[in-house]
Amino acid sequence: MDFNFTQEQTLLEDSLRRYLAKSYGLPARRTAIAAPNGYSVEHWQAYADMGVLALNVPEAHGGLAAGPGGNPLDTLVVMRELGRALVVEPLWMSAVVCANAIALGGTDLQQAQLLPELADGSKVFALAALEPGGRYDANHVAATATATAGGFTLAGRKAVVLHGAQADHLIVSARVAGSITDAEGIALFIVDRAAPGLRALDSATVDGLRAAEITLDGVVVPQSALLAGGTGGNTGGAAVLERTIQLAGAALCAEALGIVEALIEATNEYLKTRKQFGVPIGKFQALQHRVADMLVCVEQVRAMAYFAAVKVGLEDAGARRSAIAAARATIAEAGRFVGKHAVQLHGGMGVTDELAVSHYVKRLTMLNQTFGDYEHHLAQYAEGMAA
Amino acid sequence: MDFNFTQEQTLLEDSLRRYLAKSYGLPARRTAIAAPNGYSVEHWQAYADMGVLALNVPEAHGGLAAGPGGNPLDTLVVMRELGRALVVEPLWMSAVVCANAIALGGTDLQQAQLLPELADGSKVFALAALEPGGRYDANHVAATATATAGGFTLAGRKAVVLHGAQADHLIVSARVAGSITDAEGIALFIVDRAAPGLRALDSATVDGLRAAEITLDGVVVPQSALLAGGTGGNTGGAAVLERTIQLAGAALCAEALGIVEALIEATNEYLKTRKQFGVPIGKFQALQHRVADMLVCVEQVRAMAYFAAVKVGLEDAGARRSAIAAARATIAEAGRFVGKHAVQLHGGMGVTDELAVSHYVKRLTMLNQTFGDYEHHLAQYAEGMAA
Amino acid sequence: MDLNPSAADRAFRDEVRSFVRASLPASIRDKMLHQKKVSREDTVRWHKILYAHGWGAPSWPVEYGGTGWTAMQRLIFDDECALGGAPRLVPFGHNMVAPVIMKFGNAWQKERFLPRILAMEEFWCQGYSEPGSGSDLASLSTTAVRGQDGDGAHYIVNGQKTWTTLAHWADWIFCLVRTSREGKQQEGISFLLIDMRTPGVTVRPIHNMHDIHHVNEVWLDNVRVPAENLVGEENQGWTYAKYLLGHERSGFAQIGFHKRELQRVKDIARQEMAHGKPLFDDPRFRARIAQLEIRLQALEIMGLKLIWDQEQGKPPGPDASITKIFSTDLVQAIGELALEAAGPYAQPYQPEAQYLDFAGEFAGPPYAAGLAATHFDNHKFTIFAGSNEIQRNIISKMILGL
Amino acid sequence: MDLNPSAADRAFRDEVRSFVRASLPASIRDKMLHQKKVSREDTVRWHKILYAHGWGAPSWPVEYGGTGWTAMQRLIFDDECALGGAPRLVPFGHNMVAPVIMKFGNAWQKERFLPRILAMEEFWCQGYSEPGSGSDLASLSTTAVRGQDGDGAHYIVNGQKTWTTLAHWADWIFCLVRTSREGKQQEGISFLLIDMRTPGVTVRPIHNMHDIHHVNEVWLDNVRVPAENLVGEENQGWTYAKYLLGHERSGFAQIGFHKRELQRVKDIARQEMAHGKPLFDDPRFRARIAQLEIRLQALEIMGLKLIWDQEQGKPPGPDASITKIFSTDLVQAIGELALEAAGPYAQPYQPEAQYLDFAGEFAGPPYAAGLAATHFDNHKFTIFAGSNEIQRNIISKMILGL
Repeated sequence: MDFNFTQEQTLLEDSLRRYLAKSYGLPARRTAIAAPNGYSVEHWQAYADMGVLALNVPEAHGGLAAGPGGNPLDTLVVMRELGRALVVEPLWMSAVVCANAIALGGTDLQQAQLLPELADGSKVFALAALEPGGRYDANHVAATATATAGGFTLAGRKAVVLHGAQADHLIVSARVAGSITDAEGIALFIVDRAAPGLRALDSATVDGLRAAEITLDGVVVPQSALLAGGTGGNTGGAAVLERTIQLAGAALCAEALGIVEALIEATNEYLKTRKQFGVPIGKFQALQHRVADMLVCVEQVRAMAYFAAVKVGLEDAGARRSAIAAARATIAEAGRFVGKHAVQLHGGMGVTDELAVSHYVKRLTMLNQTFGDYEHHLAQYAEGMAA
Repeated sequence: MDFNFTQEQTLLEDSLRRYLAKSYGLPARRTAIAAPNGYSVEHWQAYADMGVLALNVPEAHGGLAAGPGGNPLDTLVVMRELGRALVVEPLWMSAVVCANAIALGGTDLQQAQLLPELADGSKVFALAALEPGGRYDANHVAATATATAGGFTLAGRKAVVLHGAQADHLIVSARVAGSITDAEGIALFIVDRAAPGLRALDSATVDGLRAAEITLDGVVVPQSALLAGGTGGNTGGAAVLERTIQLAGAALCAEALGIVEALIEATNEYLKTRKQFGVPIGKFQALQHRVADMLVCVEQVRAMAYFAAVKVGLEDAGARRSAIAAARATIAEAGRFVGKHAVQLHGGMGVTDELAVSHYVKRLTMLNQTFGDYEHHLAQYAEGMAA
Repeated sequence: MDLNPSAADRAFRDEVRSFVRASLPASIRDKMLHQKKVSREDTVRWHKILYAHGWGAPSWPVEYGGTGWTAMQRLIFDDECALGGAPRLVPFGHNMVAPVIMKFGNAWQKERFLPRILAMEEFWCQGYSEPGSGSDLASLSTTAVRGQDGDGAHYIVNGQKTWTTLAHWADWIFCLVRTSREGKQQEGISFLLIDMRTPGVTVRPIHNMHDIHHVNEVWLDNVRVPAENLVGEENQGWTYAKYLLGHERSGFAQIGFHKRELQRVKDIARQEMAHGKPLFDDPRFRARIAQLEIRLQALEIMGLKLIWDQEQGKPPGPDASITKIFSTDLVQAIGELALEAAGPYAQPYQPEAQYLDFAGEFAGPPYAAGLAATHFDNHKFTIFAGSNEIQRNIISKMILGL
Repeated sequence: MDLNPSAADRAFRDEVRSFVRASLPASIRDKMLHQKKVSREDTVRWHKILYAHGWGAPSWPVEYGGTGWTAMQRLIFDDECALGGAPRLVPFGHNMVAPVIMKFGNAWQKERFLPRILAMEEFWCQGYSEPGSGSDLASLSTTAVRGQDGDGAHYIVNGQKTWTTLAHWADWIFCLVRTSREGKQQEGISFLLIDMRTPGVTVRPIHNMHDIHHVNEVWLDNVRVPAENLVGEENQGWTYAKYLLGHERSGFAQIGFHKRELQRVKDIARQEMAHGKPLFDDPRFRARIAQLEIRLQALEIMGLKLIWDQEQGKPPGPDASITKIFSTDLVQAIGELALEAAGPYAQPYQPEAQYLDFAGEFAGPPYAAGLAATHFDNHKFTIFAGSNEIQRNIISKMILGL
């Protein structure tokens, strides 16, 4: 047992935190959000320079990961800082979600072609997995991939693809066989976002990101676009997808940890400075006890963020599924408590967009509806629970 | 709209409260529990003398009710006082549950034979409806009633029959047709507790009552034992049973109201008198706010106890079912909060059997597992909920 | 006891429902029912429609042109308006300053202000909170100094109000101001009516956590207010403020509003598919809706009881505070569930789609478009109008007395 | 970071598990696993079995005959004992008074007391709380007056202790007593060891809310205590008491205990039939079990972190209090769910069936027989050992510092 982070991880954390503390206040964030693609190209380059885009890219392809699946603990360290700073750049989507999908599902050749550009930030990737009417079920794939002489033709719709309209490449799940919701028959394809027949309806998201509704109308991709290495292949996409989404989920837990830590710090600071009835409001025992209850929740989030990062590497698929479901359910429930009461204890200021607290709460709320919400994860855990 | 009780109801409440305050403290209650049949015959007679055993007996048969189904508001007034005083006599079982079952299901002749003795307290009745393995489903009836020349032969088992071993007569549900859990084919029989073939395994209950496991092994009853008036009949028992259990449930809501009112009063009193750190502990804001949250729950219980008493008289079976389910679910959830925190705020004293608080909490807990618990009622409400 | 409405109440409900159905402009109704932005014009228009029908001031006595309705009728009216998609009547004029003017104002003030409130010719806002005085209202520091010049007696007002709801729509503001620093804080407060067009009054928007402009800062910089705008006596304003707070204690239940929002959750859940079935048919999701509907049922009874007690002339107990806590928690629980019902589609946010005339393409199902803005805005309810913590103080003070 | 146990820890777990399986008498195990009453003899017997194996004092250093285990090993030991059905080691001797004697006692005291604690020859209890001093421990008023007579120096002790767990089984009690009224309350307290057989010591049972005799009142009426039984210096007892409280901060998680109790819920839910299926297969009931199992998972990590921090020598933070709150709330939630799982059969209570040798007929399924007694008894956990309110004070003090 060891709760310490490695020296490298601590260094990474320090440098990222320092960078973000210096250059990523709320005004900078607003500027990033207002930029044409919804994020700051300068910050993006800085992340690339710090190497954080390469964490989930295997060493063989210019990254820092020992192998496919990356290093979830490094990812935890990074995502926690991103949460704390409310970063809107597509780091999670490109450098965690898609890096893992490519490393898990791609051939060596595909990895060699795609990952260096991902790792150095020159290309941005986004995963287009969910579909309208499918909620959080990644196996709900109505989109089709029809084999042609030289490759495939894709048709269908993809829902709420975060950064989908800003990405250079999309990883698209489409069905080569089977019927909707079958795990069998799902394949993953690398699709150029500018490909003819691909339309992206871009919008903002509640929490300052961008999301796109993707329509695929006879999009032609070559055979080489099929992610076919690892456990992938032309019908094994479901397994790659599941593992990718689990790694994504562990990363969201870490982001949530950064957020709830920041929320409790902001709340404590507010309670110490805001005065009413002649004293700092933190003198009021009812508020003190609320903070204590919030801290009980923060510690749950911390425990389960660590847990997720450690257990997402398990080989046993069932154990991995349960662990991630447990972590994400905890984070949704405990996070909601922290967010709600952070707003409440900030009083009127808590419901303005002036302080960070409301932005944290919005991100925390939406993060818990990304790739599955509380009920989804609880049901998944319950299903696999030992009798 | 009118939230007032009638003058008669207020008088009834006053006299019952005065009587119980005078003669039904915890020591008297302990004595009653220790009595051979688990309750006080003297108190029982007093209730009879006050007329409270006759509330659900139709006027035509010597009672005070306008018709079958009694007057749930009178019952509310009485049950609230019984809750407040933690009464262990089988008033609810005999004078509410069974009086209603007989009035709803019995012929005029049967009512004329049975109800006067019920109303004057000379005979005690108990409903034997649930079965082992059936949990709260009153339609789970494996017990059989086989028609014979002169009547029926009963066989089967009945579970957790409150006061079952002390009652003079049991009202037993048994199946004349259909298979387990069918609503059709259930009939109700009046059975002499001393009948050959009827065995009662008597035990205490957690909350100071008595319960019996009833075994029916070829118990012979005459044709006249079949409750066959009203909506009863030899296969219509399920409807009588459902309505009876709804009336019973509304009465339990009222009992819960009496309990939570008593708990909040006791807690307030304790907070005002118990001193720590040189002040009454009620000076501590965290405890003040807890009391406020408890009171929010008490008001929910009050609202839904009133609601249940009013709505249990509805003719529309679906609306009635939903209303009672809503009330009982509220009372289970809000009652649990009040009980738990009443103990907590009493500190060490709360977990002794010296103060009434622990006895209230035990009764409140068990009352919410009588004829259905929180999950049961929530599911029932959800099932019938309009889209 | 009888919790069923009387025949007269039922008839009244039918009457209000028919009226709303017939008279509420469809565009306003659709904005409300589909969570679209409602303008000042919409609000004023609806109020004027009510006024034309004689319903401009549901809580006023007949002598002032009010309806003379019972509390029960007012509840029915509020419910039916909410369910029918009418904007909530902005309370600052007819329901807040008007009762104070009726009770403590002079004849001139009654004549000058009340008819225009009734006819919605003048839009009011409330100047209570200040940056340093939220829960601790009596510590307010906006000053009003009495003087006299060629134009007559007046006050010069300096200070800042905050969280001023709809100040950017308002013609007038009623303010608590400090006219004395002697004695207890409460004893130096006066109640002043200020024309928003007076020089020195500046309104600055405060943006809420999700793209809604509802509240403002109001800066008062050497604002000259005629002394005739003082309500009642100088330094007695705290008494009037408390009267105002106690006046409408039955409005917290908001049953119609909750019903409308819970119905929205059901409508979404019927349309969302989960594992091949409507989400509404998922036993766990349906149970969560049921939990809230049951709480709403309890709230309805609590709200009725509050009204009943008020009508019976019972002195106020902790019930209003209890109802406030319970009702505002329920708002947020319903909002959370609505977001969850929408699933991934809770995330996209299209500012243009918040307007009824949006002709573009929705990112997701149209019902999802306004959920987040509404839910995040609803976080204010547990904070404003006496935070739920202040309500708990009030409750425990009343029952513990410590 | 690595949350997986080391190979050595895994081997140690196997060793403990095998030992418990082989050495714990079946009758004791069955009592624990089936919620039957455990006697003093059972408790002492198990402790002596451990002692014979060299495991009499899991938390002691080797020099005193302890195991010298790491905190992780102690956790594993506690877990495996709980899961295997061993009675919890009564902590008052080996885990509470012993560390104080080791740290502050003199050579005679170490030699006199420690070996008998280790060998379970003397059973200890704790004399802290008094009727007037619960959460406010320092206000205690039991007095000890020093004197001298023909038999030497001694204290005469008068007062009353309460909530004294297992005083009716104990040979010795360690007491906080007041030896001075000067200065702050905390400065006049001493730490005294008292033989329970001394004349003037009277134990009176306090019955808990459901038929369990666990705690007592201990009356001290002119009890003569040899001065050699004073630990450390007079009036320094508060320091020793705080040392004791801080000594074992890793014991709150109680993972093995929770796992055993949650397994009980599952076992019941597999056997209970609801609508023709095992209750365990009801999606809503199963989700409720899952909620608790997930909380238990988080608690396990929190407990491991607590130990890790302790082993790394980190100064105590709010984590122990957080864990205490979370763990004790979980106990009660599990108990509630167990009762619900049993359905109507939660109600019957057969006192005789609380004994393992019960040969009568169970009113319901045997698994239901002890649920209520256990659940109601568990209400004490959120109150004792520093109520959860006191824990919240500690947490907020640590992080807010106000």
